[in-house]
Amino acid sequence: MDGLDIEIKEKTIHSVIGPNGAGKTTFFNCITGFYKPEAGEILLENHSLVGLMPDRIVRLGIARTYQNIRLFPDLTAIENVLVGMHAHLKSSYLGIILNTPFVKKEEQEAEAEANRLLKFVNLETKANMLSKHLPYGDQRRLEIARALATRPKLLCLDEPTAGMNSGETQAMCDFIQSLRDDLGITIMLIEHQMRVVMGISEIITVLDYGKKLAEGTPDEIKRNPKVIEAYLGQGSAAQAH
Amino acid sequence: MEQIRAIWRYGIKVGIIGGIVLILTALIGMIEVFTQRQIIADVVSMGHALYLAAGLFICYLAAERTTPAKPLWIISNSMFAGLTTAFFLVLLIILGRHVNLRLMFINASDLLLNNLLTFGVQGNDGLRLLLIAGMGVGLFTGLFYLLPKFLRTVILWSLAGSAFAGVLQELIRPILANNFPDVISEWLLTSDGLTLKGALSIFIFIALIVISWSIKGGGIRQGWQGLPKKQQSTWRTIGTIILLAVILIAPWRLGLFMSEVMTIVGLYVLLGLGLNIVVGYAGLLDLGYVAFFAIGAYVTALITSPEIMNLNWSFWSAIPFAIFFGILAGVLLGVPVLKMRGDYLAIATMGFGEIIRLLVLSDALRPFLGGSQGIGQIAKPQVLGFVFKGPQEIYYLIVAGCMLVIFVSWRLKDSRIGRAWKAMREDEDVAQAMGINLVSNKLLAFGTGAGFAALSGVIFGSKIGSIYPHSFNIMVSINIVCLIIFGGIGSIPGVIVGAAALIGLPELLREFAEYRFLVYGIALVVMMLIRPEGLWPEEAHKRELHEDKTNEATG
Amino acid sequence: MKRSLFLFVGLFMFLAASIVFAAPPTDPLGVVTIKPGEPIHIAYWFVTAGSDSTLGIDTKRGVEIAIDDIKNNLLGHKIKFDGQDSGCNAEGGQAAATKLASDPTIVAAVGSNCSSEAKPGAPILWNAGIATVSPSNTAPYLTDPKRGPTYDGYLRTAHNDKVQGAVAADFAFKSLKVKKAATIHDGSVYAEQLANVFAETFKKNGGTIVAQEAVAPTDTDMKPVLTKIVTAKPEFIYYPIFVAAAGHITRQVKEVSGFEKVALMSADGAFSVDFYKAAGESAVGMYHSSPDFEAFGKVYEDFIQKHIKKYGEKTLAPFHAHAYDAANLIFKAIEKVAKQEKDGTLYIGRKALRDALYATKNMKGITGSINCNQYGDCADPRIAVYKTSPENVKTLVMPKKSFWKPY
Amino acid sequence: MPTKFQRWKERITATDIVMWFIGFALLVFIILGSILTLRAGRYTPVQWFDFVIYGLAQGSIYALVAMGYTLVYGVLRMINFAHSEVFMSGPFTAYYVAAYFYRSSLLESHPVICLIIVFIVSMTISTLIAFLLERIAYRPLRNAPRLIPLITAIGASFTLMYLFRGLYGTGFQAYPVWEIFSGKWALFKGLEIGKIQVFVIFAAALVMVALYLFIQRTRIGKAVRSVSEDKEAASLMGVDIDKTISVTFIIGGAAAGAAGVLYALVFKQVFFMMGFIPGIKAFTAAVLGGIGNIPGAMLGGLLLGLLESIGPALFLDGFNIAAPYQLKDAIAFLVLVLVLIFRPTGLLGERLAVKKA
Repeated sequence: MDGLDIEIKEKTIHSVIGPNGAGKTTFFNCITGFYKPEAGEILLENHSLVGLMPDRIVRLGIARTYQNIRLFPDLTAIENVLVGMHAHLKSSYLGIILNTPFVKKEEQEAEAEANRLLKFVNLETKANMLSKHLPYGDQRRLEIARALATRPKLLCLDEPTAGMNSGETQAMCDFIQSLRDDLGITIMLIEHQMRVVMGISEIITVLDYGKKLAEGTPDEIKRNPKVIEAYLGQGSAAQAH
Repeated sequence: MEQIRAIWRYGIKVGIIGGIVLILTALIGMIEVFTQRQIIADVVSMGHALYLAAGLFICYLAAERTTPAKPLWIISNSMFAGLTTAFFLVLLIILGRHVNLRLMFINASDLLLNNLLTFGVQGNDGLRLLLIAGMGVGLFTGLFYLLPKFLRTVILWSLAGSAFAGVLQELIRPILANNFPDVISEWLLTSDGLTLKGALSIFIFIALIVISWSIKGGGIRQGWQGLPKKQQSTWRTIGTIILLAVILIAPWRLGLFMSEVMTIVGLYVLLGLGLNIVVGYAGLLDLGYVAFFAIGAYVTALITSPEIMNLNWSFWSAIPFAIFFGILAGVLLGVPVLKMRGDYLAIATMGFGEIIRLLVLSDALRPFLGGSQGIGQIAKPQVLGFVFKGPQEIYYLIVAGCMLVIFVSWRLKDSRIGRAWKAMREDEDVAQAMGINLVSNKLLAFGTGAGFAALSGVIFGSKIGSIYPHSFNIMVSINIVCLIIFGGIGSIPGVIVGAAALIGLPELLREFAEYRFLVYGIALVVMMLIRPEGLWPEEAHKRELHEDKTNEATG
Repeated sequence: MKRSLFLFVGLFMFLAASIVFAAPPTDPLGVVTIKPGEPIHIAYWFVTAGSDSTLGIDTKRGVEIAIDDIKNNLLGHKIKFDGQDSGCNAEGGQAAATKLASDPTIVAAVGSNCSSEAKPGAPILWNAGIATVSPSNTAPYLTDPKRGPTYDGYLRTAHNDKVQGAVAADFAFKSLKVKKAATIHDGSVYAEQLANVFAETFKKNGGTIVAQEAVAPTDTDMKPVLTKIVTAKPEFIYYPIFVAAAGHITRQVKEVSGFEKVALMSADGAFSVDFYKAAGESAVGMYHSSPDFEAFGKVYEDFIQKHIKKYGEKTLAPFHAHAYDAANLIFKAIEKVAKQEKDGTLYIGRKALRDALYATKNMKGITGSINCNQYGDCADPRIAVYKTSPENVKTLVMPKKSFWKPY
Repeated sequence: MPTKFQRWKERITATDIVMWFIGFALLVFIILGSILTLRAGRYTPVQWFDFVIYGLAQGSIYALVAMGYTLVYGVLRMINFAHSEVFMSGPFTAYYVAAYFYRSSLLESHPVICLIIVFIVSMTISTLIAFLLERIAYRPLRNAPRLIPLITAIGASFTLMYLFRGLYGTGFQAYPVWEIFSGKWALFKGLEIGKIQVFVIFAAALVMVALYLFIQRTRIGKAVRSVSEDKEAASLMGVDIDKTISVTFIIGGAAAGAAGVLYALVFKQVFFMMGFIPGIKAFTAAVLGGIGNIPGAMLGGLLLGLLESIGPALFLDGFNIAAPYQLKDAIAFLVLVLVLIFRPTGLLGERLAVKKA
């Protein structure tokens, strides 16, 4: 990636699109601290994120999901969500062993909140199922619930509708919008399906080979000649193979 | 035609495998050594029982695999399996007559080949008898297989139970002598093996239990579920109290040796629960876990023994020091391996274990740690003049330790920290992306595990009285890893069951020396193949299974 | 009805017995009663599994041959010989001893193999009144005057390291007249002790120890450590370790330049035909300290023949002969103290048996003349030094004549 | 903007400092020890040369065994604990062939042919054991969680060890001497080199190069590599996974069988536990070099051999520590930990970050 400059405004739904290998996921990995950019700066509300460990970044308010769902397969649904709340719980080691009133109260509250989140993603009946046994769509939503449990300011969704049929996709779009509307979370979205992107985003950034190709509202992007070329170019490249 | 092919596929092929297995069993000397020991006095020796059981098992496999399961096919396949197996043994015997097999296979003695394998009949008559016996066993097994499943289960359980009683006779004897009038012991046992009537009564006794359980068992279970919640919990409390009482009086009822075994199992439960936190919860494969055990034991030795440091403090004062140093070592050794994963971690930790052992063994540190002569005269625990001397007293100390550690593990398991560990186990990267600080949580896991091991080491050192570096070799670490997976990884009762199975049983079977390691190895392989989740898997799986069932019931 | 009959018969027999012997057999530690047809139970606690199992199996076979030699008949009773694996570590010794201690039929025990087993194990056995004779423990501590009363039931037919190490040092200094020696041990209780005793005595004699090294019993490549030793220029290397590692060292000494003239010496732990197999021709000219069995050579050869016939292989480790002697020591003591009824019932007093064991004097064993002192050291203290000739290696026969004797 | 100091504080944790401190302390210890030893000047250059040769001979055996571990790790991602028994089974069985040759004087008249036959027997047995091991114990567990096959492997290791103990006995057997390998060749200036060491190093190198080329050049080798890179993709490309894994075990088994004979030629003694320690060492070597990586296994094996041979003399002698060679394994493991601190995936291992995104 090279010379990328993206600004994400609060409480927007901001999509990042681009052909395969354009560096979208790499961009996510940089934001969430898995990769360290060689140069440059990532700021969250003026706080530099470069070089911080991923767990610190989560605490600062960025959460993510994964393109190829990465839940904790042998934990139950509710445990997955509770793990997401880890950073905001304060039970100490000794407190846990002695089961102090504080720990008890905190656990109860955490469980209540986890159940609330599960309800929010319509999984309240499946709280005790191992996440690896959940159907695909449920797993996607559970992953989002887990990300929400970290109480993020910015939520990065990596292809949330991958592998879904149109009905499911629509439901997911509505759900994403409700996240922003109801919870007031800023959302950054990587997406492949143009229909989804155009439908829900307020701002779109187009990446190609790690560079920013264009940025703007969906309408602007649709008309941008560079974007059209990049996508056609990719298509013709594919034919050449 | 079809039937001939089936005979080849299910009968002869199984028979070939069976033949090879039986030849190996004979050549490693198991049959010969075990014939010296009687299961039923003057009727069946253990060697013969093993020999027959192997034959029966092979034929049973052949019968079970047969498709389609027509009675005639089953019997013919089973007979052919038996015949083929016998044929292989005949080949071995003939070979043994022409070549001195003993130049290579030291257990291929004349006695084995020309007497034991042919049921005491020598010469070519013996070979004929062997072939006939093979077919006979096959026929018997085939017919047995055709019995209704219920009957088969009952007979198998009862047979297994009687055989088990025969194998463990040395243990049963003192227990009977301790708790029951001599009549029972005389009825069941002779000085060498069960009596025939004793074996029969055990057989009938188990058969009755199995039958009554299968008739009434379902009803009892339903009745239990039908009980109101409150009543259930009262019964549970009563059950717990009975269990506690049994645990408390056990050493005095079961005698010296069983207490010793229970203390050893208890030490491994402590170790297993500690490693369960590191491997089972946090998913960090630690093959050098014995290091912390050694540290616990050596700190105790240094503090309480008049040798070397000559501090002569009491056992109790050693506990906090040992645990402190154990945890410290756990954290310090944890730091360098923080970034390693999977098998790199395993080998690095194994290296630590070896380094600690080599250091305590070394001449260089001999003035401080005793070298190969170890440290002796470690203090026994004392309370108000009461000395925890033998295994029957130390047992209570270990039970107390186990309870403490079980309690801590159980509290941690479903807490914030336990969840963080499990998340790390499942996927380290994602766990970090969910706000879990890998460094502190890994170190917490290492430290907790090391603390438990150090506690185990304290009791171990005091129990043995003198410690040597030899006791802390890598096999201990490997054993602990095996037992927690054998029992069910991440599961607290699993650790206890695993320790009982993998430490307790070999301990009980000490007199079988080498063969117990062979059996240990086979048991590990077979267990992982047929039941990889372990004997008593983690609750989450069961909880879910249970829920699946209720869902089905309602839906 | 039946019961009272038994009682009556029992009473009668008791009376009969008290007429035969002036007093009924009593013993402060209890009496083992062996009814007619029942065997005399003698148990072993040897290391029969794992990496040190050659030691245990070797000694176990020694006892088995001793039983064969008395035709499995002691005072008209068979001998039941079984036992426990003691693992060659302290915890194994403790567990095995506990299992033996919980079996009241056991009259006496043979074991342990490793000194680390005996340290926790012997007191447990003695607490149950079982005397034990070890064929292979050599650590001085076990028969030290300060060992305490908990070890009262412990004896051994293996020699104390103190004797053997000193003989080796005297031999090196006085006979070979070397002034600079090096020692190698393998981290076992046995070898380390011997090496230390050797070093102390050698220094006391006026020599210098130029290097004290250690290897692991599982090591195979000894050339680096030998190269290190060669820089200290010793004239004599003493490595009282076991066959496998001693074989490696002996072979590899010749491959390290600078050791052309060094004299090599090992102890009874590596004095066996197996060692010749392991070391090959490099063993020629090397010295071993070992019990002086010149007078008993024939018996020992018979023993070896029986062993090969029975087990299909040669002896595995150096202590089978000690085990044979240990077994005979027990048999003799039982014969001495057992009180026998006319019908064959035996009474063996535990304390009496122990005292009889300790009182053994001038018993002819295959390791020499067995004399037990008040602390349980029974081995013939006469240690001789043997030198290996080319014939020994070629024909795989142990040297018959000793090379040097300290007395 | 945050100050430079604050940025540092947020990014460097205490554990990092401790870790680097431990790493550097070890490094300083090693370097200091080496300097002290070299300044004391106890060893002549010839002796240093000897150390290197001994280390290389031992190391090349480790490397051969390590290849088996690393190959299996590549395709199955598991520590094949039972590989040490594969290593033991071949030479232990071939001993009986060698002993027969010795008794019948064939060994004297046709040493080379005998040697070749012994190699063939050993490699066949080891290969067979490795093949059966995979079929019986590992294949049914293809998709099990990581620790399950590890335990199976430990169990299989026990089973094989005690099976062979039962068959051939507890004691060790000593390989006969091949006269062609005894003695030394004199190089210049008093440098000498044992024939057997030369043979071992060359034979091991030959086997390793052959295996490497086999893996790199042949179709089967390519299949093995593709499976170890990505099993799913390989199977989509039409590679028969089961067959490839079997082939991998066969190759690893053959290498172990050859290594076993070399071991037996150098050290003479074979017995049922002979595989345990070399097995652990070889796996350590594989990890040192970066597990799954074939040149890494070779490098790791040689390095480990060298460390064991030179390490105690070089690092510890200067401190005048008693019996430094008792600590040679400790030195080897310390260096392993040191390497892994700075390179968590071994010397030639892949970087972790690219694992999966």
